[in-house]
Amino acid sequence: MKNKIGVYVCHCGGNISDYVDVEKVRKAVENDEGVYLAKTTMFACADSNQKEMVDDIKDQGLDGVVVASCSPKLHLLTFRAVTERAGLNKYNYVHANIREQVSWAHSDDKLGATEKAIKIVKATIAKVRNSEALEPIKVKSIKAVAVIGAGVAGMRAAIELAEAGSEVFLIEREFFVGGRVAQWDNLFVSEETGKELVTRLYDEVMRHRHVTLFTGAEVIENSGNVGNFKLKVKITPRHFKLSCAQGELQKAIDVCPVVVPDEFNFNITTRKAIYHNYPSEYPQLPAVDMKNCTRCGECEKVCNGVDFSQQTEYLNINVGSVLLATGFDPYEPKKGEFGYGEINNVVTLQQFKRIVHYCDDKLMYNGKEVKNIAYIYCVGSRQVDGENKYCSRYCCTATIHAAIDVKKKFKKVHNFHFNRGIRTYGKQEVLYDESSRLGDIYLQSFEHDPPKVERVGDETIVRIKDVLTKDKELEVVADLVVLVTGMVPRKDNSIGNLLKVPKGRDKFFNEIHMKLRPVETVIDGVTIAGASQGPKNIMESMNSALSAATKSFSLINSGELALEPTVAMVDENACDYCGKCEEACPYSAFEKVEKSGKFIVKVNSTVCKGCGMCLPVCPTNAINLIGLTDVDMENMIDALVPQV
Amino acid sequence: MMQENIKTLEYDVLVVGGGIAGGESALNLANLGYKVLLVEKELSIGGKMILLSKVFPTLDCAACITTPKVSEIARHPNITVFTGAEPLKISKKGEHKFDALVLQKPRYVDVDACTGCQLCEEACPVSVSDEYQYGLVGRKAAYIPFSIASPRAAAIDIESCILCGACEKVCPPNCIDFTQTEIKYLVKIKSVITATGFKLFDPLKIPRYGYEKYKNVITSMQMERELAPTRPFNTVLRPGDGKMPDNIAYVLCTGSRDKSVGNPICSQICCMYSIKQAQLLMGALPMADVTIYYLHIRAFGKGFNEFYGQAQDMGVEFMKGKVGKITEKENGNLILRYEDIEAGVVKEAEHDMVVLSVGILPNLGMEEVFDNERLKLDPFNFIDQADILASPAKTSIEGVFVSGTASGPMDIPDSILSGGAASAEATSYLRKENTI
Amino acid sequence: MAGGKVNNSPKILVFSTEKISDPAIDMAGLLKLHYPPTVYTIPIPCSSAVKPRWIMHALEQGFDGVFIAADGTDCPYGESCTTKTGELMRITQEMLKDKGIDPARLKMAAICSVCSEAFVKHVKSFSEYLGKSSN
Amino acid sequence: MARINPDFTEELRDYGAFDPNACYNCGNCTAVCTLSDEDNSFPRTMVRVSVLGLEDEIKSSLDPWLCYYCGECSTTCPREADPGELMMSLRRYLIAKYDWTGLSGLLYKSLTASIIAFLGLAALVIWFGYSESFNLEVIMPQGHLFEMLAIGSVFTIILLPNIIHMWWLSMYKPGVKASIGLYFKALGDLIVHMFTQKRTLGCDDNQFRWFEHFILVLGYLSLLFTTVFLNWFETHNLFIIILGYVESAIIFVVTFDFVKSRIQKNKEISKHSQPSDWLFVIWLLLMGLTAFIVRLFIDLDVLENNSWMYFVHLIVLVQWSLIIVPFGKWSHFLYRSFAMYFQKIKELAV
Amino acid sequence: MEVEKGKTAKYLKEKRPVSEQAKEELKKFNKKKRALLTALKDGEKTVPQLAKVLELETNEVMYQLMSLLKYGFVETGEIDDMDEYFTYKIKSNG
Repeated sequence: MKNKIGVYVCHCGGNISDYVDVEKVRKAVENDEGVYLAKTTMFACADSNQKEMVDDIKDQGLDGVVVASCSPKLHLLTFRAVTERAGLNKYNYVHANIREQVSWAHSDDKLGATEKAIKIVKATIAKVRNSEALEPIKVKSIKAVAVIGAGVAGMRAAIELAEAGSEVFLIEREFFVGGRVAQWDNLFVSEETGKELVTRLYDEVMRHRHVTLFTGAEVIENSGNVGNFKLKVKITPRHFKLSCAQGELQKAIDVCPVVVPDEFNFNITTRKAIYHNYPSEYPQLPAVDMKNCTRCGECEKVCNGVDFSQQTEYLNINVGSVLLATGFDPYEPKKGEFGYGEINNVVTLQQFKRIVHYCDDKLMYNGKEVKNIAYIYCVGSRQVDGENKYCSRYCCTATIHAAIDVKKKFKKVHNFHFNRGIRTYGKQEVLYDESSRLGDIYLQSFEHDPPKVERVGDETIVRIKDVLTKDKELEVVADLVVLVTGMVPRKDNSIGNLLKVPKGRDKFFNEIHMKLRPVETVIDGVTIAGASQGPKNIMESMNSALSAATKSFSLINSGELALEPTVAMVDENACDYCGKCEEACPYSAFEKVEKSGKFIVKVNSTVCKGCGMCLPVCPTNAINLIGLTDVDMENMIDALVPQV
Repeated sequence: MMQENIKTLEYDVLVVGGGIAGGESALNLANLGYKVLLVEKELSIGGKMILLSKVFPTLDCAACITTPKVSEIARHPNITVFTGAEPLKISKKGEHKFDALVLQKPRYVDVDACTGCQLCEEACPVSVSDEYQYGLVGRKAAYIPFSIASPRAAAIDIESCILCGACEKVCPPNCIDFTQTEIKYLVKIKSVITATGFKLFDPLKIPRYGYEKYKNVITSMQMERELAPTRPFNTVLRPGDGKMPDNIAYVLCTGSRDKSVGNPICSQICCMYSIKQAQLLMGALPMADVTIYYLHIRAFGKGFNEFYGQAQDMGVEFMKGKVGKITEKENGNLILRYEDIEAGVVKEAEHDMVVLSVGILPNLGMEEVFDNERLKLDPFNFIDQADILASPAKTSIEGVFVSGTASGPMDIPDSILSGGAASAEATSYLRKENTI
Repeated sequence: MAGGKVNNSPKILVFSTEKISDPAIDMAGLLKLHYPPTVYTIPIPCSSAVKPRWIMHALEQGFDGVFIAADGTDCPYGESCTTKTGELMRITQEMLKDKGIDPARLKMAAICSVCSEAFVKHVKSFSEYLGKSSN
Repeated sequence: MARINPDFTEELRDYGAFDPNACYNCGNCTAVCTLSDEDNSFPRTMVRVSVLGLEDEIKSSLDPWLCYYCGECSTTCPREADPGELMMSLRRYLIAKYDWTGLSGLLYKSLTASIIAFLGLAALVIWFGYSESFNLEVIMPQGHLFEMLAIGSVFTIILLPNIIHMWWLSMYKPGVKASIGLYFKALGDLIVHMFTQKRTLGCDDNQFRWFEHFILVLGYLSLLFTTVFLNWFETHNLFIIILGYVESAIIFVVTFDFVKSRIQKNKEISKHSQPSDWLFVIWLLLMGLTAFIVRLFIDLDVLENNSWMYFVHLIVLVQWSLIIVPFGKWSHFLYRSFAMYFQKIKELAV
Repeated sequence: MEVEKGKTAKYLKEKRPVSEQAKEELKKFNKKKRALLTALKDGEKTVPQLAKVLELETNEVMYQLMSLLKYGFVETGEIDDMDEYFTYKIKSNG
């Protein structure tokens, strides 16, 4: 029983004290059982207060500490560290959340908020009174990281991890690396092409002995945890053992009778069942698309590299940390959205980039020369009625950059930008300026009145009520309508589901804290990078990839991890082995053992995650969670119940 | 410098600038076991962020996020922090070899002994404008920069000090020491991270907005201070006469996207911080109207657009049109002249307080510090990113990396990611030394 | 806003989960979505860890209702969470019936990590229900 | 529904527009313009219709005439789109559209055409002098007669029809409903604006420029009156002689200042100069100067031996009255006054 | 050259003259401080009221008053009926 508890009630500069009478809270608890001192503080987390707490613990010999401040997600670790510095076990520290769940939630009711804060602090004191000193469970960590996705972010992270000294498994679902950037030509700022950037990174990846790249590979199972994720990887064969001899590949492609839409070119072109995305693509080994291959065997006749005997392989890899760089999907417009799928010269920005790529001296589409291009912005982003409320961040700049490229490549082109307020933030603003000066015309629609694309006779007309021209109705006859489609999370979220990575309001992977821990997830050992976390341009993806690499690496670097000791424990006397807990445990943390003549279960504490699923199923109530026992719970409940 | 006794120090990395980006870089490196010297020219680390009220789009209080990071930096065994210090010269002597000459200006206070009791502050008779409150109130010549400063120790502003000695007499640990002088260190390091941050646009360059001439025209940073937990007025008031404002205007793109003042680029954060302040103002002054005069709202980041929508739902008015000029009325209210773009008509509106949402400009100087190889700048005088797409932290000098807003406008999450990237690149650079 | 009103609203104990529903409840505060201040939250690792005896204890000691903000399918500890939490609801409600306590005083709903509005809606309507049934 | 014509700005560029496409529609120009008000908000709206190429909107607009080019919009333009210069170019464009002969447009767009016209007229005058054996006794009265005829015919054949065209484009076509009475009622405004250009005073820190302009207009009109109706070159009335000296001196002194600032480009208004701007100020300067010298030569009795001086003056005069007055920048003054007049009627009609 | 701790100001004073401007500023500050405190002794006042009494610009009063608030000489009183101006008074225990 603790009897020298220190309680600190935080003003949070006003965030709490504007709605909660913190002095009243302090007074209400200062005479609680076991409370030795109770203070209020402007900022509990400030360095000066931390110092004061350390001094208090040392000088006054506190044996338990409560800080009532913000959500524990923000500062639980901060204050645990404080107690540790003062030589007090960090599990003798308990956190009370009186900001997010009190002052902010009840800013409409100051009296009620204060009363609630008092009860919560009392409950927390009740818990700390019973708290025990605990030692973290140490486990070994494997010095290897699995990077999922070999787009530019994934490759960059892999290189960084390898250079820092980690073993890296780079796992790419497609047969080729480079992700979305490979599909892009000139890139903003450096004017390097997507292909060049991918090549550069791929060469680096290949140079590193410590990076193992798998293509056509997918993680299908995970049974481990931070420090030791046990991943099962399925590797689809590409059915090539080596490349064809010079020139024969083209022959093999030519003889293949299967013609399917080419997804790399967003279905504006076709490819064969034996294919590569573009010449010189990486890895420089073509692949056979077995979903469409008819096994006619024609290709084998002209190319000796084809090998239909290859089988799907399964590989088990163990890593200490997983870095997700799974990227994004471009938004797929609905049929009829701005004429998409109904009017034949309506395409997406991604398709448009590929069209431009395949045109040389004249910009042609559907056999007609394109002069007027209408770009319709925010398709699938910033939706007024739809679900995607977020801004896709990269599209304004990408579109303007594409428009400038087109204009420079095909002089006669006129660009019309039907936007909703251009968002070329930062230095990207210069592009907006440049395109304006080149004569591009910008038209801005009202939030609730998007432009309309109509087919009139053999003309495609885009109409808009223009914000910039006293809401005058304007129209453009467009030879090509480009829908600027934003980023959406990957449709296939199997890896996210597998690792239980939570998603945010925008359905992208969610970080723990945007500013404090922007690349870590609530799943220990799993970091996120690039556009899988939210829309980003290349530079921003690289920054997050490098940050995620650092975080993943520093986690596994020392070879040892400290795990929370708040796991399940079994009351040996109460246990009459029935096996229900074994059944309930998702981690197989229980073991049947014989002890003093009877069978009981034992908890393997390095495997137990402390989820508590076993607690309610035990018929004899023999299991408790360390740090959250029945006594703790009942004490807390008792403290919360109003004493009138 | 010839006869001076220069102390030599050795570290792995020198981080110049102790803001949130430099701090992140330093922490990451220190966590991997590298020895870091963090040099900050101000009296406290934490940069601009530590002075903010809350941060968008989560409305976390800035201090709540910054202070634990700052104390982590200050406490870390692998990090040495010099405040009130700056590098005078950095010479590259070869790969993984830099010599930096670092100047430590005297603080006239023994930082380790100071308890931050503020008795000296009370005793000091001098009152001068407080730069950490952006001139809204005064401070003493013996002062603690601000309540959550790190180190939370007093300093003497020797330019304003009258050397009366009153502070010395009251200091319990006797830590005030006027005998301190400049100290120069020769620091041998293997890599440099520049995290020198940004400076704010000076609105005096746009005389038609009347900054300083009209007392109720303030900058967004001043409003940030008025809204911060350690606010100078205890509530939001007009600095002109102490009236509680009820109709506040935000003038966006003050000094950004404006070639006529020499800054063609967008500052990337002003839209969002103005929206944030507007939301905070509506909370602090429930009766107040807030109007934001904008060109385009750059709500591009994660959760930003939703945050913008939230402000609209709260009743913040958004008016598309750049403010052309501001004039003052007898009662201190201000008349803003602008074109209501949607209506295509020039209008005038009266507000009792105007906040100029000032943009971000590069902090020049770092390019001069490198003496045998010039650090390249981009066309806007930010530090040039030599391989922006593949290695955003690399600069024109190998072994020198850039972190945060030193390379261009950025919000806090981006600065932190950039700080992480700089530390990652520095790590692999440092590791190469061992493999050679 | 009067103090009297506060004391009259039903007392609800919420079992939230550390990684999923508690962040949603935090965010409700952040977004200033108000709910009665007589709603108290105790975070636990997973909603299928709630022991029926804790619920009984709360109701017997004076709480008007118990609300389990379940992980649902988002549970980081496995898919079985939903069924397990459901099963434990069923058992507890049986127990309540046996003791002559209205089983509707125990309620459960899945609250995802961003379902702040859903949470507030649930506790408000639960509070209303409890308020009515006690009169 | 209006269709966008992105090529229009290319055409406008021939009239001197700087770079209206650079505009990002912030409205700063309109907001800083002291002449812009709730009824007439410009220049941003004009920049916008120009960029979109909405020609009908431009042709019917009187806004370009309401601008006096103080340059504030251009100096403070965040995109350096130069709205002031655009307004200037629109005025030239409008004159070209009003002018039924089409010569205005030709002369604005083509410097070669201007040079040919100027040289042609010079040759014509020299040929005429040659045919009269350069006898000043004969030629001076002829010159005097030409002045009177030129004034009358330029006005009735060119300017009057153009004004009517302007009225048709800006009043009739957009459907402004105004009674005849209103046209009389607003007449006062026409006179006042024509002689005082008082609207310039609405511009900030423009007082001196307005004064210069006002003096110049007075000087110019009275010199015209003095030479044409008081026959300055042949009179012996001392008062008239001195009056003429003063008037012509005013013209060349003031225009000299204008030329100087165009060369120095120190004011926004004088940063960009189209050939028509140069021709206007230089010819005005030459008019005043040559008239001054001619009369001086007469008074010093040296004109007989220096009859070339009179021919120089005559050439300048002919070029002025046949090119610059009907098609050049002089006509701005007339159209602007009428624009103000029409604008007033529009306001009264509402 | 050891200088006794707690008496080092004198040492520096010999090496470095105090700027005249700093002295001037201090005089001005003290004058305004006295004036403000005297004016507040007669009763709590708003910033415009103080400005009128002291014949100073309101912004100057605001700045000095807020500094005095920070230094603990004055404290904030009530807001007026129009919810516009707070009054300020001498701090009771200051």
